[in-house]
Amino acid sequence: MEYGLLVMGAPYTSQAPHSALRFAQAVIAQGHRLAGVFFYHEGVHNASSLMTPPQDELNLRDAWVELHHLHNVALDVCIAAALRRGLLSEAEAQRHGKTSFNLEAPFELTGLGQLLTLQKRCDRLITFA
Amino acid sequence: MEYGLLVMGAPYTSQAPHSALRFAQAVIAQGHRLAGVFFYHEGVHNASSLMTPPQDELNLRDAWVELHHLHNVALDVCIAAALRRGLLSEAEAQRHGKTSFNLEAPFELTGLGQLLTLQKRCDRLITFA
Amino acid sequence: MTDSENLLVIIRHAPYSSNLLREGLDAALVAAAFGQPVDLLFLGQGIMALLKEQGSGAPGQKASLPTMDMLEMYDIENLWTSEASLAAIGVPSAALRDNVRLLEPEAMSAFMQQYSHILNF
Amino acid sequence: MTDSENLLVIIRHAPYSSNLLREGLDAALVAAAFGQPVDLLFLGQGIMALLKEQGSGAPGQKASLPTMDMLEMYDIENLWTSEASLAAIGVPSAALRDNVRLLEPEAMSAFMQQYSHILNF
Amino acid sequence: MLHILTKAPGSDAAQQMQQAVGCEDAVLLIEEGVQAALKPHWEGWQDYHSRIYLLAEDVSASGLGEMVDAHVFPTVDMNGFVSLTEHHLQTVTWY
Amino acid sequence: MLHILTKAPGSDAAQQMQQAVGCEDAVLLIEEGVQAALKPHWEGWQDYHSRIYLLAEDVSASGLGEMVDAHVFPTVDMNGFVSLTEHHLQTVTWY
Repeated sequence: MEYGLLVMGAPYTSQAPHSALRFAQAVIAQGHRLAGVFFYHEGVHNASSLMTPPQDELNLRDAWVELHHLHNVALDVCIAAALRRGLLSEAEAQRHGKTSFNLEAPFELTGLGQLLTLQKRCDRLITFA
Repeated sequence: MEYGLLVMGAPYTSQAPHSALRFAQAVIAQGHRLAGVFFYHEGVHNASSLMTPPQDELNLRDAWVELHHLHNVALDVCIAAALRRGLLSEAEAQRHGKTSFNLEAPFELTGLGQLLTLQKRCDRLITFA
Repeated sequence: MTDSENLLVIIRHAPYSSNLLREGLDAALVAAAFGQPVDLLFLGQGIMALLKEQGSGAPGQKASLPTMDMLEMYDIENLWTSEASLAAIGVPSAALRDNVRLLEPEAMSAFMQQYSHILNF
Repeated sequence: MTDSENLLVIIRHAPYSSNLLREGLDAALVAAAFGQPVDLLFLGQGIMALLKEQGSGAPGQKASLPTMDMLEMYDIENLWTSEASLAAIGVPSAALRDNVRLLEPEAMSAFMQQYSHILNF
Repeated sequence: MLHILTKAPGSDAAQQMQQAVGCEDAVLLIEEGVQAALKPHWEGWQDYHSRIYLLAEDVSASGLGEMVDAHVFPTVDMNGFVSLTEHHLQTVTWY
Repeated sequence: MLHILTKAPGSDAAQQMQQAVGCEDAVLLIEEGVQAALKPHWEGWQDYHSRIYLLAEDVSASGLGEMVDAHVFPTVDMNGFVSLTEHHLQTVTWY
């Protein structure tokens, strides 16, 4: 089957990203295809390339990136939710006159339409929030 | 009297920063001194210089900065809580090998000891979370 | 473009407490803009968005009333809530906007089964 | 350095749900390191941190047990909870760590009044 | 002691606060806490009747003005909030 | 339909879910939801007795293993969680 995930919880605020990551790994291990993860609401913080946890704690961003590289999972981040919360790609940073940015590939800023497309395209959309 | 505030809610996740800001303005308007605001837990996101809300919405970071400039209110951010959540000053970014940063003066990264000092020094410490 | 796959968006958080109400409504508006039939179900704290008087907006915070008013423009006309949720939060049905419809407790499960997709905010 | 201004840290959130438990304990540890007398009160979901069996840690998440064990090293020996909170969450007192003390409902207000400072997480 | 409640009257935070309110303490309801106006039978209204207040700005933002007027619940504005914190040595926020 | 509950059995999320569970639906308790193991009299245990599950990893992380064993509450591991989502067309998360 083809799966999609909707992640709406931030690291250190919610257990949701941890649950989502373990679920993602189990989905793939059982031979399903994980098409993409859509990060919305506070979930956008998962994409922060400035996240610097202590060394004995899991870096969730790195774990999502690994999932992308190993299994070609799309990592889409809602652009409106991200901008409000201070998550900017290099292009968005330039557009808004900022010299720094904290969101890079393989995370992609995209519109909410992408979430609805993911929901329609996949056999299952599971929410972690 | 001398007041201190502890802010533990993030913009767009919690109403706490809005309540805190309005309380801060009222405290000062009534002739009290607001010594400082300590940002802890999710409250660290208030300091993000990459926060880019739509133009018809209040930019909370800018409002805190204005409070600092007009009334000399210290804006201290817990360094451990900030690093975990991806809020880095230029110095911390360098130390951790990152090329971008998103926390600047007048916000200051500091230890939790600063919160306890603020609590002891002030006549009142009010929490918004 | 229209679409036979209908969507139910469930709203369970209050206007100012977090951005979940706002971001849930945004998802409904985008789906409607894509031509997908969308209904809204308000439960728990979400019911606070249905109050007639609601919407003046806390100072410095964006009011949700404009977004609520946009729903009709996008042909999202079915706003539902549940009698049980209404009773639990203590809101009298007379305080609600005019176009809100009530679900009886026994009807809830069958109601949700009607939709191809559900998003729960 | 010691200090006569004592501090009560109230913990009301469960170990893995958010970082509030962890960040509350950190505040207690720092105060203790500064020589301030610190007591801890666990209410509601915070009681989950007091379970004896607790602490194996969800895969990939840091367990809170090590931090709980550090409390004693910093002379934070008084861990309190309330009978009412314990009953509400359904935890039998036999499941708690050994050094936890119970407050009766009538005692809570007077208990809190004893402290010069309170931080509520 | 001043207790600030930011969550609805049925919440865990409200229950924890209710355990802690002493007979000299005051209670201020802000943010979601103003939903207590929808619950005239909430214990808080009985237990602390002369020392419980709703934050007026949050009442009107929530659209609860009529309910508050109907039951004549006492409100304070932001300046009243500040005064309450002046008059109580300690403030504890339940969220 | 599969309902995933991530909050404690007394929470608003739990109450909202309980309104929505149909007689063919299954319920999975994860994160704080596993605290239902502390409430053997929670309605959920009666209402959905043959189709309610606790996520084993979250049970052990919460230190509730003994309680779950004592009441013989059914658990699933992460693979069982995936299987549940396979067998139900729709999944709704209550948080």
